[in-house]
Amino acid sequence: MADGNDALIALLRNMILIREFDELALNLREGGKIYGTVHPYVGQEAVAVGVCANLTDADRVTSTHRGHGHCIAKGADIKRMMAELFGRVDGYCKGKGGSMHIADFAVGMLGANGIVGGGLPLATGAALAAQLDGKGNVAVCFFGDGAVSEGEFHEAMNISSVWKLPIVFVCENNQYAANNAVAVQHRNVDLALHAGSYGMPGLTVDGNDVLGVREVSRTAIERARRGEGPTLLECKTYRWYFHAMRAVRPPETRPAEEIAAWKARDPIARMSTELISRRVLSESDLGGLQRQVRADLEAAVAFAEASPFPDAGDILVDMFATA
Amino acid sequence: MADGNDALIALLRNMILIREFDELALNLREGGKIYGTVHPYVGQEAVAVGVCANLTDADRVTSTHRGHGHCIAKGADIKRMMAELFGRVDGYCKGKGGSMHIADFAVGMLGANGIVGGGLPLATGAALAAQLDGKGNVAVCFFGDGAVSEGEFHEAMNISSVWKLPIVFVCENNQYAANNAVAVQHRNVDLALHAGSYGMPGLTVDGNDVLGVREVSRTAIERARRGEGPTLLECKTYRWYFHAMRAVRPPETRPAEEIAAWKARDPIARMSTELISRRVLSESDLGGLQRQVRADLEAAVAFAEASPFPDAGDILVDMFATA
Amino acid sequence: MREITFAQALDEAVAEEMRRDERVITLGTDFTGNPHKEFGPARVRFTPISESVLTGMGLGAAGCGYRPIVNWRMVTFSFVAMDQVVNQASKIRYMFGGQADFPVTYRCSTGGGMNLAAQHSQSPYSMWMHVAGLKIILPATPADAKGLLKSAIRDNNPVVSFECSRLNAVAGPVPDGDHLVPLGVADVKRSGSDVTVVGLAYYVQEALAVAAELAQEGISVEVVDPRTLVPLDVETIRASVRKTGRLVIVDEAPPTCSAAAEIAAAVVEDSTTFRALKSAVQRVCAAPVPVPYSPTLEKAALPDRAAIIAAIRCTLK
Amino acid sequence: MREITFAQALDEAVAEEMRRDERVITLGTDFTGNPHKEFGPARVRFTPISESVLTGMGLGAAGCGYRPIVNWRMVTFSFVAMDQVVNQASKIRYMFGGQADFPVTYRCSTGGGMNLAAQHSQSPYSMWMHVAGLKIILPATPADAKGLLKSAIRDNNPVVSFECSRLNAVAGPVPDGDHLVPLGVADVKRSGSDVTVVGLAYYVQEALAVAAELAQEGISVEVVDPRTLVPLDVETIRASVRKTGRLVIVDEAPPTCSAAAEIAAAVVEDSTTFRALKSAVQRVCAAPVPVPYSPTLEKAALPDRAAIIAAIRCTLK
Ligand SMILES: Cc1ncc(C[n+]2csc(CCOP(=O)(O)OP(=O)(O)O)c2C)c(N)n1
Ligand SMILES: Cc1ncc(C[n+]2csc(CCOP(=O)(O)OP(=O)(O)O)c2C)c(N)n1
Ligand SMILES: [Mg+2]
Ligand SMILES: [Mg+2]
Repeated sequence: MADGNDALIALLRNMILIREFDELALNLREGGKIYGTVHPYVGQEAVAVGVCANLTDADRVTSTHRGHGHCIAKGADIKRMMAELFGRVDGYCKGKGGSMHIADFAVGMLGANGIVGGGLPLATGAALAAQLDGKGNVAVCFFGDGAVSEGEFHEAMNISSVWKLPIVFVCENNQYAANNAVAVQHRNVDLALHAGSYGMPGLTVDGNDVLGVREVSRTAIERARRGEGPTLLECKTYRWYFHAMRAVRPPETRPAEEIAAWKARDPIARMSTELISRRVLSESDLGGLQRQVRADLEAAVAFAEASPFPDAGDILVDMFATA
Repeated sequence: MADGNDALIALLRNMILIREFDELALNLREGGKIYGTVHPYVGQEAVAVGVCANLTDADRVTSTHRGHGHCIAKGADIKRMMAELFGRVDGYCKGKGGSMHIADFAVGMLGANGIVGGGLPLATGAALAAQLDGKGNVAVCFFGDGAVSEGEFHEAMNISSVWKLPIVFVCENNQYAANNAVAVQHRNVDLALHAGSYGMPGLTVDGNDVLGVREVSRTAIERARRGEGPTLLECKTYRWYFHAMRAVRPPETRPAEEIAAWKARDPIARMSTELISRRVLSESDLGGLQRQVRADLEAAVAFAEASPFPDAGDILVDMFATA
Repeated sequence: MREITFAQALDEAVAEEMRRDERVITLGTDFTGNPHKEFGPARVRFTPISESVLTGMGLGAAGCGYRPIVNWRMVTFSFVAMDQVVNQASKIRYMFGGQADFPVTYRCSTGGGMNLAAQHSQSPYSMWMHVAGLKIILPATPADAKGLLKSAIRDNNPVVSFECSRLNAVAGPVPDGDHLVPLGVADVKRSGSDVTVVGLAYYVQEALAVAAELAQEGISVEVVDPRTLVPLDVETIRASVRKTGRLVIVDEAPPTCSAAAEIAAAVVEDSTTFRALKSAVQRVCAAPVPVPYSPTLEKAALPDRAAIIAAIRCTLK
Repeated sequence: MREITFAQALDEAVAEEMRRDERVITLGTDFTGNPHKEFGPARVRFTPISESVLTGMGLGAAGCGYRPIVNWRMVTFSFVAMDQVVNQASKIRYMFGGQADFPVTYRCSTGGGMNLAAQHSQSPYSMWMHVAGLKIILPATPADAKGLLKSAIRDNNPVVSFECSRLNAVAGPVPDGDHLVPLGVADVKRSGSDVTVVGLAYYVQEALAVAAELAQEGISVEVVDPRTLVPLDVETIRASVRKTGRLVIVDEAPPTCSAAAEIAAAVVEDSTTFRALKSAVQRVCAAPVPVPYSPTLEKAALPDRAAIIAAIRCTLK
């Protein structure tokens, strides 16, 4: 495809932003500045960024417990994300949601979700809405290899296929569900295989190659836009860190060689090298990009810290919409 | 395979018994002698009989809302079944369960089930028990084409395959789930296809051919007994009547030609012809068989009618086991 | 006024709201009243048996501008979808800081009395009441059924409509035109001075029958029908108890942590009402068992008029 | 006596019962206390994330002679398995006329207070209590945790063990040896004469702290810990209320149709206890909202000592 350089740089920039956002979130959690559980997306950046590059605000996505990357890739504002992590009134959920429940309906981000598989039915509903709207918009559902074991995966796949809904099921196979390797959960570790029984295409892509992800997911998204129905897209990737942390970083339990091998396939390093070799970017441009990302994140933290905590008296606000 | 004539005749006799039992049940329901909902198994007899011919009392099955056939094929006593339909104390459930909840744990019949898909997890648990017992016993799970849309189907298939449980999933594809044709529910109407994504064999058989069902299911059951894991077996069949009835028989909504075509493939007529042509049975033997079945059913009704209704004072009995 | 059945009233509510607003769509494995004939297959969807995804789809489509009605049919079948109810539908608006509305209606039938046995004779509304974030209706007459369901469909929140099976064939007057009953307003179905009977669904009718019977011996029974379980019109119930000084609650769910328990607690935690209460509160509920099939046992499991009368007499002792 | 944490006590209960009876097996996506090291992969099963099938498998294997412990981890995750709980586990024995026993234990953690937000801060025990046919434990101390969980595993019925997360790190004395606490017996954790406070789980500790504080001003608080929610030891609670004449119930679930509602109802439906009651019952429960993430809001959502004290003073007015 013919790309402007800007589009390519934006892919790289978004991946760097996601990584730095999550590295920072881990530090902030360790420092007691933010609360609850943080699930880092580090290592998987190419998936969210590659897929969302094909979407507009009128397309909708659902995300998981590991949702920061999907939010950023879908165009959410890191200031309001950060304020949410800080539990402040200027957060996306006014401090009510925290890391696991960030949503920005205005950009079509229908929410992270603390329930494994829980976002799949919601995304299917968004796809139904898109089908009824008839404007060629689509829904994309992100979920992990672990979610493939849940019944909701199957139900969503089945009905989407029967009704030819405009949806793409993006399975981020990062090789583990918490501490269980994918082979503990599935006999076939190639999860795209599930597509066949629903009569939909199943595609597999290197989830650490942002250009590959963008291209393969475009095929699926365009198919959906044309009204030809859903696709299951498996992105093979890896999370660099632990499943989740609260006050302290938990010890690593996976084989060191495995981690090293996947780190050698860093999606960001790969895209940087690619863009530098294509002369889209110079080393110093890259440095500038990184500095800009850090500055933006500092601004986000400052924004969050300046925002007040919610007032205890507002505890009942937002419960019910007025009829 | 080398069969004694007795075994072949038993297959035919069991199918006739199931059919006559359900025809009688419909009449009894119309006559207000029994209560609640009746789901007739008429037309599908070859499935239950063919599969259960390979099982012993130490093998366990779970059934569905349409469960009379599975009960009889698994060796339940029609007297106690009938008493259950009549809501009497000598029924299998002492009148507490009725048609949708007949069970006979002594013969390995773990119960009919009013929840579509609800029996699949239970059967998977029976398979786990069989695996832990290590005696080569198996579990068999009967369910309809409709149940394939439920998440529990997928979860049970997945874990059974990962753990190589000794279980056979028997999908009775009778072309409809209530009023919805199989194509309203699934894009692929060949449901055995689902086996592939779980890495288990998927077999399809003419569900109106009792010998074929027995043979194909034997393959699957023996595989399970050898510890080689689960199989999905799809039996293509058809129910002759409405989905269910309460006080009155509901009107037919399916195409008349479709019904006629399937009735022409009556599993009982087919097996009768086969046995007569093989000279295992004469026409008059067949008549004798039918008379015997009717006499047995009359005795069952007499047994049921002689049994008292449960005492209202026993309402709390059977709630909790003593610790 | 026109007399129609409870079931017809519900069908009319759906049809009128679908006519009124084309964003109203409906999903289910089957429908009464043939809405697909009038509204077509895009808006009336026959579904696979997949309650969990349907429940979440309704919610998701609601968040994207539609007003889905998801019909679980029996409440029993909603339990496979409970994650989408408890973890998603009830929490989604608040958890996301009110940034979107979710106007979805979930419908299902409830109740025993028809020999359908344990799995198909459930009345577990209190489980939904406990989960903060769902509105809940439970009508007892055709007029309330129509008016409440229409209000539910127009409400901008997830609303669960529990529809008592034993009422389906009951006929009653229903006002013509755009008949709406607001959510959250109880109805004093009969006024009285000696004892308050709060009945739910089918047992509103039974309470009224008992009230008529006891009137002949000079016992004046006030019958209150909450109609909406969330928000529960506690004030109307408390006011009635302050007037009569006695309270009986009748429902066919088992008593433990039930709507009946909630009504009892709501009454005795208010000082003025507590002081007005002259005798112990009586709950007339189902036996704490899965509803049995056999007629003799089912009758023993569920409340009946004799039990209501006995409870009323007990409060008058 | 040895002091161990609540979490250790639970691990010990499982390990001891697995040693005692080889039919005890356990299923979950992860385990504390490393039982797989001692008992091996046949009896300790790491599972895919499929709570629905796990729940039914536990039940099915129980019906075939095993004694499974299914660990849902957070109660939140059990909602995807609710069909197997409500439609199968709670009904299977009665519905089948008692022909088999189903000795399965379901374990999960509950509660808020750790900024985990709406989906991961739930205490919905009352939803299980309402469903007739499940036994339920809810311990508040390490000793009760160990003794009750061991009894649960030995019980021949489905038992749900709700384990309050905020108690995990709390240490306390646990008797040596085969320490069992019977199901269905409440414990008066502190005796008093002015007011009965029934606390659940974490709030037993808080009620005790409040009792100690108020003792200094001469207010004598009796703290009752039901420990088992089904069967609920109503008699011990009623006896306490007959003595003190006042009742406060403290729990972190929202009030509607909660265990607190049930306790209030059970107290006021008994004539003698009702007559002994001197003031309105007070429920100190969570705000009726999904638990919010932000510390200021979470604190506002959940009960605290100040709220307990205010409620006690209210009953004494
Ligand atoms: C229904 C449900 N069960 C269990 C959990 C606990 N849990 C949270 S994340 C997780 C692992 C998810 O694995 P996967 O889907 O592969 O996503 P990943 O964490 O690898 O991104 C588990 C078991 C949950 N949140 N929801
Ligand atoms: C979870 C659930 N949803 C819906 C129903 C209502 N219902 C009972 S039987 C049935 C159709 C089942 O179709 P299938 O599985 O093909 O079995 P068949 O009736 O054809 O034997 C439906 C929808 C139910 N019992 N359980
Ligand atoms: Mg994963
Ligand atoms: Mg079918």
